[in-house]
Amino acid sequence: MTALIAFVVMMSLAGLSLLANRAAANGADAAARARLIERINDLLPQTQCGRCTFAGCRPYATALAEGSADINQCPPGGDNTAEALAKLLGRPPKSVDPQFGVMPPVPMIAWIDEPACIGCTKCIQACPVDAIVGAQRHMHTVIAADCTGCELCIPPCPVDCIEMRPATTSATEVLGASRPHVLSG
Amino acid sequence: MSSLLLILLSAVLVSMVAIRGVEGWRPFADTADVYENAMGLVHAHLIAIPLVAISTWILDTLVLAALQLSYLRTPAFVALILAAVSIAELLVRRAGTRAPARPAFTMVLATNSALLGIALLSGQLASSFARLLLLAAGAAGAFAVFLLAAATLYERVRYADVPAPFKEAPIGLISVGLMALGCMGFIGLIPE
Amino acid sequence: MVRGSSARGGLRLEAHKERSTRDPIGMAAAPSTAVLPLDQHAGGAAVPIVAVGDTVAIGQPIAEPAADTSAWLHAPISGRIVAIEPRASVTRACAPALSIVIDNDGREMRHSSARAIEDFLSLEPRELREHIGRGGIVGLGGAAFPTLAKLERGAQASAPTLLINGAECEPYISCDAMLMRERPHDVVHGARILMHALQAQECVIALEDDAPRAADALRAAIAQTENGRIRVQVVPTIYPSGGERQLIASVFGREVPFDGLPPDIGILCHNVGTAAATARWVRDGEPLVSRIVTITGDGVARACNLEVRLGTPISQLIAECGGYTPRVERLLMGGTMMGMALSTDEVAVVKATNCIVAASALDLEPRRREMPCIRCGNCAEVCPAFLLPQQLHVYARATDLDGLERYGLMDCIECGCCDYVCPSQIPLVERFREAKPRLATHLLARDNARAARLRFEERTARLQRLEAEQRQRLEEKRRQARRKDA
Amino acid sequence: MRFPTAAPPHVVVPQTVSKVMRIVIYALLPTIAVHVVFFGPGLLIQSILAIATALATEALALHLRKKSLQQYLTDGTAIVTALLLALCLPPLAPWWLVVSGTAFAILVAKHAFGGVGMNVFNPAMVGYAVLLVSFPAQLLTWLPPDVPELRTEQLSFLQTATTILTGQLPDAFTWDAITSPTPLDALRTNLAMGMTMQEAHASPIFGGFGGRGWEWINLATLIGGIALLALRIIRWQIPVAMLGSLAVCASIMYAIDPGAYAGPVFHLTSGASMLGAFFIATDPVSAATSDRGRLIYASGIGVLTYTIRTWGGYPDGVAFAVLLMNLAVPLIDRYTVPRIYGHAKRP
Repeated sequence: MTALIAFVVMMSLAGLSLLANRAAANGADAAARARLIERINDLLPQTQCGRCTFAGCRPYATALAEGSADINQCPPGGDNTAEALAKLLGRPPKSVDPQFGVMPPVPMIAWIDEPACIGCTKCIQACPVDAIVGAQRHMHTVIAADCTGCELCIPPCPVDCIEMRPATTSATEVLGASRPHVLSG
Repeated sequence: MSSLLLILLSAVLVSMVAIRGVEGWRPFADTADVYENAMGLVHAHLIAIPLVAISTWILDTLVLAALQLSYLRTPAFVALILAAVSIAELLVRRAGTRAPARPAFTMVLATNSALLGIALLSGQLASSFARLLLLAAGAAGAFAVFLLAAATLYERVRYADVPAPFKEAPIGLISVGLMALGCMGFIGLIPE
Repeated sequence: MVRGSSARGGLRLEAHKERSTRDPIGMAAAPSTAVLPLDQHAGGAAVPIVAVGDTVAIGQPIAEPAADTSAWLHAPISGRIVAIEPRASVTRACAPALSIVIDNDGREMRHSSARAIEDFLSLEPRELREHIGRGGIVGLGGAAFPTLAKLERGAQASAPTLLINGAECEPYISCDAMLMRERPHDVVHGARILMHALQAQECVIALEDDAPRAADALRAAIAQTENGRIRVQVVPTIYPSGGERQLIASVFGREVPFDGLPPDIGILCHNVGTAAATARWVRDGEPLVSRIVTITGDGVARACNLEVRLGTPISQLIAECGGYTPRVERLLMGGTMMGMALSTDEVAVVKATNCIVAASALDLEPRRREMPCIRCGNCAEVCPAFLLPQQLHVYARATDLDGLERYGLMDCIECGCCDYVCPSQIPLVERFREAKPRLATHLLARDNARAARLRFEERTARLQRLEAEQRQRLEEKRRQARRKDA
Repeated sequence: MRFPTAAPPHVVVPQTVSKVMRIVIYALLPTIAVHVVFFGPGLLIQSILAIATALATEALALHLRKKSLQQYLTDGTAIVTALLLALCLPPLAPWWLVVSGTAFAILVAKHAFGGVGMNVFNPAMVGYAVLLVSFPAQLLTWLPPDVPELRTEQLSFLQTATTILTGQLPDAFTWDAITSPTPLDALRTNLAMGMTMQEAHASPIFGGFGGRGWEWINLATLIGGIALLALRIIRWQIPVAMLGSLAVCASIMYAIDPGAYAGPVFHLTSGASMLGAFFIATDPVSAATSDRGRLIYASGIGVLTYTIRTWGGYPDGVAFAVLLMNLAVPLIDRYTVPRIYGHAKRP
């Protein structure tokens, strides 16, 4: 009788612990993985430009989390992003590999030569961040503040009327606007 | 009392190692945010340690002792710790708290829970259930304070001008050593 | 180093204002050549509307505002435009800035087109604001923020309170105190104009308790206007109580939100000099072509306040004050706490030039060798933004941008109080100024990335939804076709 | 004319770390003087040994770390550490005690963490605690205060020096004859032996409101501390919170059972209470850095000091209390960041 009870108690305890452990393990792995992808994605510049050879920022983040990509594949993020990724992932820091592209010294955004635009909407379809507005057969315009400079709109344009121009908003302007501190103003 | 403190301190030391991330222990490792990881570990301990203490005590006194199965104590204890630790981990992960990655997290949590659980249950510390409850809460709370203090201390030392040979692990050990020195003041507070 | 009563932090500093306030405001001679940088106000640089060779008269517009925030620029002397080219300018720390250069013909011809409006109440507030903008009026406290832009922002608040800032907290600067003392009617008249332009219900003229004569003069001037909605409030002399946000806290006991501007809490703040300049433009038809400048310091023979035409070289002002003393060591534009050290005196007075300090060793207190921070917390005690400079310093040293953000680097107003009291002699302000652009770039990039990500995710969701709808329609069609077949 | 440029502000206070440390040293002089009056010249010799050791180890550490000797050796921080440690040691403690304690304080507690401004733990208290746990017997051997009722044969300066350097008393003296426990120690031992507070207080080592001698040392320290407050070298938060919480704890227990617990005045004027409140806990490097943080930090020290003194195994708890709260400082700092101007909430 005692032996039976002992057997039952032990078996149920073992079962309980195994069950809880399995659940925790599954939850833990999935949650940790999802969270890590999220955290990596948060560090990426979200240009969705595909220079990293992946189809966007999240796919690159996923590849980084799985260890199938390196931290030096994001030219728009530059060395700052590479450094942040190195810190997050505990890998040795590296600067961006120029084979994935070299960014111009100043941030560039797309600009449409409006008289030349034929209103084909191809660039609107290509823009991953909804930064181009315009209707069929009407000229299109880039919303300067929304453009991330991914250059994805340039190849589809049939009349080559899009070019990259230096962006006007810069950190110094942001700084100036947030600095109303000259005394007795 | 001082042995309990010693266990607490070693638990903190081991936990710090886990939080900082040791190569091979972290498939999805992130080494940044020592404090957030410490917080996750603290939450898990706050659940697991009282759970281990209480469930073991209940099983021990109400089931095993009543049924004269005391020889099953050790295997039952092991099973209960595994269950309690897993439950704690599940709860922490579900709540979305940041915590160190497996297996470091589980191993540290299980080891600490086992050590503290044994320390609480053995000896004359837990003479009654109420006292056990108090002790378990106290141990978990003390662990929380010490671990969080060690984590923030690590963040401060990281930016200090520590001489090269002392960087990282050595200064961590010195810090924990001095922490232990401070804890020596507790000697004699409660007679063993 | 005593705390203020209504606003925390700050320093009690030696004022050093006695020397320059002994004589009444003098008139500086018109310069033989005036150099007028086009970027002498906050925002976009003005665009010239004259060409080289043109003849201009005093008060004639010579540059118009660029788009967005900008301001008009008028000729301060009559004569010929001899160049529009980059010249060394205080607006760029003595590096060249595009400037209009006028040669004085000495005839003091006045431009006639400006109208003097005696009864400003006859104008609609909006009309009046636009008129003020055409006078080239900018904030004369040092920021040179175009007054029109500020007024338009303030007019959006319903019945705002106008705060006229006469709290000249920085050591050495006394131009505002002298203005209030000698021309209180200009200040009060300007305040009334600004009140009408803003439809403000009340107006507070705030000044520090070390200028009692100015306060008396203002009270008398207010009494003459019989305007019950303007009052004078005296605040303790604690640096930097003249900072807009600090003054609002000290006068109204309220704080301006970190991500907002004073109009967001129904307050609009203008400098006394701005009010006086507004009065002279609206009442007398004289645009902003001159301002009062304090010339002081142990490095100059005679300290005084002068009314100076814009574009006058600083070297000429010093010469008018008897030249340098042999002890001169450093030339500052502004006070000793926030003033900029100029590398040369061959630069011109601009709208923002409130004070020139020719400093000798007596005026300066040199920095000693820097030691590590000992966390004494003196800096936190005097910080008027309630920051912990000692912690910011740690994060700035390690360029920990997250730490800098969390501890509020962007809320630092660079007043220099922390720097002043630091026993370890750490140049904190310099460190913070170096770290700010890095943090700003980081925050901007992060905000842009977050916004881009949101738009990308919305777009992805929209495309998926459209695709699903299309598939559904196709299915529907197929089903209908099948039904027809059946 | 051309001028050199410089970043603003163009004026700074002519204050330096070494000046601050010099003032702290001056403020310690009353304590040292009263200490010498009651316990003989031992402290002077201990101080000289401690300062010499501190400067030597500091120089060694700076040399190894390739730092400027001229800049850091003269900052006075090592001397303050040495003085504080010497003040905690028995006047006749053997020389190797003060030398090893000071060396440990400077090398491990200070320079391993990066030197001045970087140490997490108070170096003097680390040195003292290390000695206390390693050599408790030597550290609890105090002299009786030099008052008429307790007057024993006094050692001369030379005899004191010989005793410290050789560890041997001059022939005419025996350790048993010239040593006495500190009042805190005596009180604890006697209470543990079952005496009531009145019986314990009958001993002549207890004075008007504290221990004989000790009460005057603490008062002298209070004067030095008030001078530091007046000169704005320290802020009121730490001393007030530490002494306040110590007094509150003592008052509560005294109200519960005056026969078993000493009153607040005794606690405030015994042991290192005043030294801790004005000179040790106020070490800014190892203290919390915001005003609210300092209140929390110092209250913690007060409570822990009372706890360790009353129920712990050591006669005084200031050193351990300071170390334990030093440990919590980064955590306290994290949770006491003040609200920034214009922000509704604390970060």
